[in-house]
Amino acid sequence: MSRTWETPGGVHPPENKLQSMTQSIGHLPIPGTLVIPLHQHIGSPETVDVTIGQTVLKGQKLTTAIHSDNLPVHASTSGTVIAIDDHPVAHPSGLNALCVTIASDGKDQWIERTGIADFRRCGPLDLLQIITDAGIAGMGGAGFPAAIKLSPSNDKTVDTLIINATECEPYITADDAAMRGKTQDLIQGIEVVCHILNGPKRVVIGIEDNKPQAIKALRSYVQESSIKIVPFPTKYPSGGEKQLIYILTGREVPSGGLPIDLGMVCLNIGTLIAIKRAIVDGEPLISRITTVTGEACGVNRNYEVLIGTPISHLLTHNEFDENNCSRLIMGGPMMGFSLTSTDVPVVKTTNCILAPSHSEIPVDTPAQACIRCGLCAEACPVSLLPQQLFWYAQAKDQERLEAHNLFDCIECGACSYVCPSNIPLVQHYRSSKGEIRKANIDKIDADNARQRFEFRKLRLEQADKQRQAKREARRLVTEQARAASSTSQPGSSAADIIAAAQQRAITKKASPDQQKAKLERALLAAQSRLQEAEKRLIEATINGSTKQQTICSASVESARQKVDQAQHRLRELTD
Amino acid sequence: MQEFAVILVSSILINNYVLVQFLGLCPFMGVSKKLESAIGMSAATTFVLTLTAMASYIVNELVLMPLGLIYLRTIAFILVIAAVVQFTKMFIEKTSPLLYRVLGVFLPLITTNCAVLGVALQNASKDLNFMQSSLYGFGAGAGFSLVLILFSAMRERLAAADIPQPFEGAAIAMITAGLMSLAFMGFSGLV
Amino acid sequence: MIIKSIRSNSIALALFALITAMVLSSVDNLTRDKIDYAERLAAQRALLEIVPPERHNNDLLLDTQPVPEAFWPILGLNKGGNIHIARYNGESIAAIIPSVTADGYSGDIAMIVGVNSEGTIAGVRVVQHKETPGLGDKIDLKKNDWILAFNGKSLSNTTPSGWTVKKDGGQFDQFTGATITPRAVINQIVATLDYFNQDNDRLFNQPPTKDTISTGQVEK
Amino acid sequence: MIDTIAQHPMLAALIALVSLGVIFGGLLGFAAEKFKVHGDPIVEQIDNLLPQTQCGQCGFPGCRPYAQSIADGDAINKCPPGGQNTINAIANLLDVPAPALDEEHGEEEEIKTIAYIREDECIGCTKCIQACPVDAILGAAKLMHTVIVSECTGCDLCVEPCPVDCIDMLPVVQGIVQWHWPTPPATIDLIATSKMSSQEDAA
Amino acid sequence: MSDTTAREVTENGLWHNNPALVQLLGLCPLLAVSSTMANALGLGLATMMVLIGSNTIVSLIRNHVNDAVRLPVFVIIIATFVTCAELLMKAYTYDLYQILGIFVPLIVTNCAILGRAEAFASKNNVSLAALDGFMMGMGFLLVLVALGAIRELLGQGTLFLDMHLLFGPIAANWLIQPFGPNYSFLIIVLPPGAFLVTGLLIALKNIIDNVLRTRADESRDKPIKGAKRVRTTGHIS
Amino acid sequence: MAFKQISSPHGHNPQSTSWVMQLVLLSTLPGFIALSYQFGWGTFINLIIAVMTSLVAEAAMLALRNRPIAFYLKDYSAAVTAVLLALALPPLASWWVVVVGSLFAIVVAKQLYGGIGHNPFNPAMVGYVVLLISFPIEMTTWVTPISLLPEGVQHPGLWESLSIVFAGNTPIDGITGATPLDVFKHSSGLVVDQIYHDEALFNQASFAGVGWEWVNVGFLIGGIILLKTRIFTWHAPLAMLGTLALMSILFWDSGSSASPGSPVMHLFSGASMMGAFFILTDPVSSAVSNRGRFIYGSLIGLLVYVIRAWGNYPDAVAFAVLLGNFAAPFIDNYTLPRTYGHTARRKATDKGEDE
Ligand SMILES: Cc1cc2nc3c(=O)[nH]c(=O)nc-3n(C[C@H](O)[C@H](O)[C@H](O)COP(=O)(O)O)c2cc1C
Ligand SMILES: Cc1cc2nc3c(=O)[nH]c(=O)nc-3n(C[C@H](O)[C@H](O)[C@H](O)COP(=O)(O)O)c2cc1C
Ligand SMILES: Cc1cc2nc3c(=O)[nH]c(=O)nc-3n(C[C@H](O)[C@H](O)[C@H](O)COP(=O)(O)O)c2cc1C
Ligand SMILES: Cc1cc2nc3c(=O)[nH]c(=O)nc-3n(C[C@H](O)[C@H](O)[C@H](O)CO)c2cc1C
Ligand code: SF4
Ligand code: SF4
Ligand code: SF4
Ligand code: SF4
Ligand code: FES
Repeated sequence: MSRTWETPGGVHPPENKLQSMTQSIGHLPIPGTLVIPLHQHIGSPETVDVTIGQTVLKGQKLTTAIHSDNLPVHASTSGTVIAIDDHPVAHPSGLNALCVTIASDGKDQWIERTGIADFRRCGPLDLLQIITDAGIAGMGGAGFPAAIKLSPSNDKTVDTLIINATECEPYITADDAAMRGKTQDLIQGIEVVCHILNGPKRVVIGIEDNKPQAIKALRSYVQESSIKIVPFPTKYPSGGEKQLIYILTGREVPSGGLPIDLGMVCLNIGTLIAIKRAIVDGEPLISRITTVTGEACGVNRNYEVLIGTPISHLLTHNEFDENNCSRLIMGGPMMGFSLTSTDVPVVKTTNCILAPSHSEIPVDTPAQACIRCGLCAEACPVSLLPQQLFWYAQAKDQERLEAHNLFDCIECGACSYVCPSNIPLVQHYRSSKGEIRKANIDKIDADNARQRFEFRKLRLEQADKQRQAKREARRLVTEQARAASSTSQPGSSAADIIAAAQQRAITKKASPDQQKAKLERALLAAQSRLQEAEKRLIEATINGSTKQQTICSASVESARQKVDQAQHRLRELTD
Repeated sequence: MQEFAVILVSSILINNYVLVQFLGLCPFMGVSKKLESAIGMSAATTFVLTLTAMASYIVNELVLMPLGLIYLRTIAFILVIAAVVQFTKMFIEKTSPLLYRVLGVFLPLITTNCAVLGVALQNASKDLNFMQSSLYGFGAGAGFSLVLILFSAMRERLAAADIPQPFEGAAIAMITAGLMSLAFMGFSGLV
Repeated sequence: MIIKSIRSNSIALALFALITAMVLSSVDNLTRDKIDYAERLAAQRALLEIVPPERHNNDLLLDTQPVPEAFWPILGLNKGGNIHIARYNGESIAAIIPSVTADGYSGDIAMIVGVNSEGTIAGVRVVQHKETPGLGDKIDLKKNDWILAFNGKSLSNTTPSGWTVKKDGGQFDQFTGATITPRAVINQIVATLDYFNQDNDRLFNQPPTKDTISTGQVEK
Repeated sequence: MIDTIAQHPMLAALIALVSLGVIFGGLLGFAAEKFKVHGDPIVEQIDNLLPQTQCGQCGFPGCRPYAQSIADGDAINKCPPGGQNTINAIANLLDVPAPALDEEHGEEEEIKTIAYIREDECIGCTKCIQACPVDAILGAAKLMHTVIVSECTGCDLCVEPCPVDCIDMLPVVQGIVQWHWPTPPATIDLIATSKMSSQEDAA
Repeated sequence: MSDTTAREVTENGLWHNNPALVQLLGLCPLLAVSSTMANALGLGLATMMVLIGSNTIVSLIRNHVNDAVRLPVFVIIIATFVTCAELLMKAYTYDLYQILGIFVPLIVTNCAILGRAEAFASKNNVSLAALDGFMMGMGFLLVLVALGAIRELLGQGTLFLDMHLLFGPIAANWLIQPFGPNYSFLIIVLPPGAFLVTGLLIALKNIIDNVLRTRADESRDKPIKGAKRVRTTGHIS
Repeated sequence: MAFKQISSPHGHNPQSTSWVMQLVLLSTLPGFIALSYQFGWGTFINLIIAVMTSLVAEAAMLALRNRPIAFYLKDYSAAVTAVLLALALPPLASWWVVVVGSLFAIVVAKQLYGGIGHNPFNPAMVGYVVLLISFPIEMTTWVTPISLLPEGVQHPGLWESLSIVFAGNTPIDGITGATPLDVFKHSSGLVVDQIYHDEALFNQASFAGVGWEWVNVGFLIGGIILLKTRIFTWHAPLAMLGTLALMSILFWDSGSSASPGSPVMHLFSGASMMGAFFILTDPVSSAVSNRGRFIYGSLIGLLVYVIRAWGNYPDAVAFAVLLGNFAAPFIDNYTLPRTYGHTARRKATDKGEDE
């Protein structure tokens, strides 16, 4: 069983993990203010439940989900809401987004918690609802709502649960620390998930062989259970979900597909611990383990950090030397993104804050030309040709980029890491992906605009024709009238005829009631279209391609707007 | 058998129509920006070349030579070519609309491709038999296709190269063709 | 509809063809003689260089004999060829023999070798070759007058060891960096002379194929 | 027969060419009738590449007429909303070199703008509705009007007709969702800027 | 098209729309017979004659042929001129004809000629069409001769070699050998050289154009941006 | 303080392009030493002239193109081109031969395409072929290997060599001669054994042809170093050598007079090893994927054999490489690797998302 497969490519950057593992998981004092971004995961936005000035308790919900892929966020400590506004958030763009700012009162007072010690009594659906309400997003990477991953879908059953304990990124030790320090929580989390999944046939913990102590800790707990611990050689990026699945099972997630297509679910250590806490202890996700490391920090250590803690708070408690810091990274050196400010708060997916010194990660030298040496292709874990992708990215040849499977690139950075010419390959790919997505959306918009323009032209033409016909009719009538008047009836003038025409026009115009009925019909239609579109979006997310997803989300967006419009007009009418 | 091989090797590699004999250069330069269109052009040209070689052989042997009208070769052959192109167009459209959609746009261009007239004239002056003529026609087409397709793949690659501005486009294409022709000189003496 | 279109187009084209045909055939008529003359002049030129007009008064182009099949291998001819005989007032004074060698650097080297009746060389010209430009192509009179060195040489006035390049101890220059081509040419000339010695009786005693004395060569 | 013809070169030429002409003309006549070209698919393809802003900056009443005009040989660099990308795409389609945008038709905008009606100032004159090529403005006579954000193409045709100037063209907000990584700067730019900054440092 | 002036026709033929350097038409003869100036001149002149002739005739008959047979008729006209040229060259400059070989009859398929017939002569009056023929032919000839001169000079170190083939015996001693008799740089004479030198000529033209353009841009007024806009939605009431 | 916005990955492994190029330069040392030992000072002089010309030409072109000169010269690629060209040229070639070759390589084949990384053809080989075609005499005058020099004759010393190269003094008779491939090609009519028996170039050789066997061994050693340091993968070189060997076995026909030579001779003569490990592996102008490089290598091996055996040129590596370069972009379109999660390999001309 413990046979492993080897992925192609991969790199071995210096690990630098020991620094932060010299001490056990630490705790920091509660910061004065916490900034909680409302949107920390993949999915649509939600409504804010709190108002400025309101006091909140630790663990209190701040938002309500209005859609099935929403996740609520919670207050990480007790205090007062002092702002709900745009604030720098943890995002590579460095842009602002809506956040709730809480001034902590230092009491750290919990709301009422109701844990379910005997979770086996509950049905999976109830447990999943608790997980959703606890705001649990995947803590290993993309931050996808965990409950959705675990939800049963009609045609797919999960027979393998894969636990991602790889932690292949250099520097990061958050999962390692959790496995050593919270082994029991982890095991319980696994049990919960197994229960939700109706007892998958296999439960595998995939772990790199550079964490012997964690392996030992796990082994002592799982000796007799059906959980397999499978260590494999250390290589970046074995922790990528798709890579891990291949390493452990020899199977590949189809391009554009999901692990569920193979009957698998892959969860991160942190996610499992959070699930345990949500179910057994009744605690929503308000804190996570984060590694603070890098030579610009005097202390390197893992902390249990409240979500919303500003990075500056973490750094000041770790003897951060700003002048010696070459860049500030959230996440590891290979996939983490640079932060432009220390005001950014910790979020659910923040597994590491890396503050390297100038000598540790120097400023990049300017890129030289690609000499097609192929080292990047040797390093690529998904067998792409990074140099060709780069070449076509420069040529802006989107067709060729897609033919070279740009969208299968997991942005792991192995190619950039080895490139002797120092080309920021991953940034090129990201930018190209963005442009392709934008082009697809633009295309949809353009088609839509064309239709509307043509429709309008048609409408105008018809109106024109009608008007012409009417004018013709009127002319006939006047002529007849003139003929008639010239002969017999001088009294009945043109004015009469016009008045008659106006009368006709008025009766033709719909009464307010009719209009209202019409609008209501329109609203109904728009709503059903919206539902339809949303259904398609979900389908596309589950088993469609990225392109399909963008298309679907665009149509959802437009359907939603149509509903809004209809509502708006209806309101106008009824007011 | 060996004779046929010799004819093919000679017309495809050694006396390549485009790179060595300088025939068919306009489509070579004009239709080589995209691999897909190059492939379409190649197929159409090869077909027409082979057919023209056959038809012009017949016209030459059965009409022009017996009547002592050799000076009318040029005009007769160009008429033959136009007819062949027209015929090909009709034939393809009838038999395979799919193929027609791919090749259709290239067909009219072939009438003024000097490789086609070149093959007819060369065959006529070389005193070949029917089989040899057809084979020369096919070989010329295959040689044209070979370099056109490879060249278009190369030009696609050059699309992203950092070429000095005055050399962008036609100039660098010419220089590339020059270097290709340089490489093809390596085939000299093969047969 | 189709019939009509076919008819009208046919008529239009036929009309053009008619005009064209008239124009062209009259131009042809006007130029035909001049072209014939020019063609003959060109065909004769190499022959006349070897046996100049003052040495003979027959039509070199027409006074020919086929090479007997037995001698094709010696002369390297695959499909045979014609020997031109030069006569002065009916008396044979020289034969111009086609000869091909395959031993050149690349491909065949085709030449014509003029041999006077007494066995000395009247002149050699390479008519076709594919030798490397700048290296082996000096056998071509346009590039180099090396080929003139054979004039007057015969198997008797030059020893067999002399009939080779200087590098091999012979009389004739090689070209810098290219010995293969001259070697091949020299060897083939020797072979041609050999052939001439074997066949000259027959060659010179045949009557002219046509009575060409009266025609004479084309005057410049 | 052949001999007699061959005896008269003039006649031979006449017969040969005329018969070729007849045959060939017939063939062509046949083809011309049989294979009349229907429609012009290239217009469709060009139209598909145009941004469909329907703004008229190209000098044509809408994108499709311009597409038609391009197919008839017009310059391909007249569409500012499409910008260089569209020009390149059309150039690629037609296999012609890509020129730069003709500035007489306008400039390419970095960020898309869309119309926004200051609703409290709107007098409900419906002029903007008439102006909008894609029916992106809602409202009834004498009632406040509003722009449907998702349908507005940003053509700004509605701005000028408004008698009270209550329509603004505002850049579309670039939030986190729309953001994507920019293309890395070219090396020579990097070196040039670093040179400049080091000169500044020195100064 | 009807508003084209003689000046435009001239500029187009010689420079802006030069058949060889810009339209890239007629490349085969351009590359094939440009190894010496004499060859280039010979073929260039023949091509020019054919262009003038065919343009004139095509323009004359432009209103009398229908669409279906338009192309074949043009081709027949061109082929007629070419055959005449061929016969005449054979009769009067036989040696040159031999050297140019197949490329004389191939003038028929010189795309530039049919291209001009189609694009210009069939839409313009006779005098303009003839002028266009002359100018396009001249443009082609000039490029061909320039190419011939460069290749001859760089490749063989000679100029005016073999001019007697064209101009008769008086030209026999025009030959110049600036680099001495032993100079040769074969690659330029061989096919690769034809491509390379043509590429360089095109680039040279681009450089000159760039200079001209920047100068013109400096002197020209800035265009009014967006001046050519129309309203797509008709007038607003 | 605001921090910089930088895309991941952060940090980089220490290999750089100039390091790669320097390694290639170093790896030519065994071959260079073998050449110098066998043929005297000529190679060294070629090297100096070529490198200087190339660097000057590169700098001049960069200046014309408005590019940062120092930044690009630092990548050593011009030096690699120059060195490989110099090693391929006949020792004691006139200075202007080397200069013209280097200029063609750097200016036409490299910089007109946009400089390093953009050239579709191998610059050094373009330079070489231009010279071979234009100056066949200079390019076919090879120096006699040391062990074949007549009694009492020696290769010219440094100064004498310099005067030959620069002043055009002709080398003393007897120190120039044909190469083994040349001799073999022109011994038509002789069976192979006889050639081996008669020709000093063969009968005094350890294997293959005198002098050349050790030059090839030198380049083989250099190539193995590069292979071990993972500068390139085995695909192209091995495919080329394999195809060459395979072809020469197929047509060996026990050494009749028509046989184009034994596998050993083909592998260890001429530029076989240098070609396989230093020329074919030029990453810029070769195919891109491993599969592609395998096909590319095989194609070149095949062409080398075909041209050597039946063509005009005794050695054909340069031509074959250029032909391979010519085919490389096409090969690239059809040799994409199978990407994770796909059932089949795709072609570059495929449209849309999948299959
Ligand atoms: C847009 C999107 C949609 C997803 N939909 C599902 C889903 O429907 N079911 C599921 O089990 N996982 C789903 N996932 C989660 C993925 O399986 C995967 O676990 C997640 O992307 C995190 O992986 P990463 O960190 O390697 O990127 C989705 C992920 C993304 C990005
Ligand atoms: C290149 C790459 C490396 C990754 N490395 C890890 C890792 O070391 N550990 C981990 O838990 N997730 C890692 N992930 C994220 C996983 O793919 C996946 O999202 C996660 O295991 C899913 O679990 P979650 O939904 O619980 O977060 C990585 C993703 C990528 C793309
Ligand atoms: C590219 C090339 C072309 C050659 N062309 C010729 C040629 O045309 N004629 C010839 O005799 N030798 C030719 N050779 C052969 C060499 O020059 C050969 O070394 C020489 O003929 C041997 O004679 P040598 O005794 O003068 O060295 C050529 C060689 C090469 C590499
Ligand atoms: C393994 C290797 C082989 C190379 N071989 C060549 C070569 O054969 N010719 C050459 O000009 N440059 C060669 N280069 C250098 C470099 O790739 C060359 O300068 C580029 O072609 C210029 O863009 C080589 C570089 C490497 C790393
Ligand atoms: S590693 Fe860098 S230089 Fe090498 S091929 Fe890949 S992108 Fe090009
Ligand atoms: S970032 Fe993409 S292309 Fe680069 S190695 Fe990773 S998966 Fe491959
Ligand atoms: S300028 Fe562009 S977007 Fe505007 S109407 Fe013309 S084609 Fe359409
Ligand atoms: S709302 Fe205004 S800017 Fe938007 S599409 Fe309509 S007219 Fe154009
Ligand atoms: S001249 Fe145009 S194809 Fe030859």
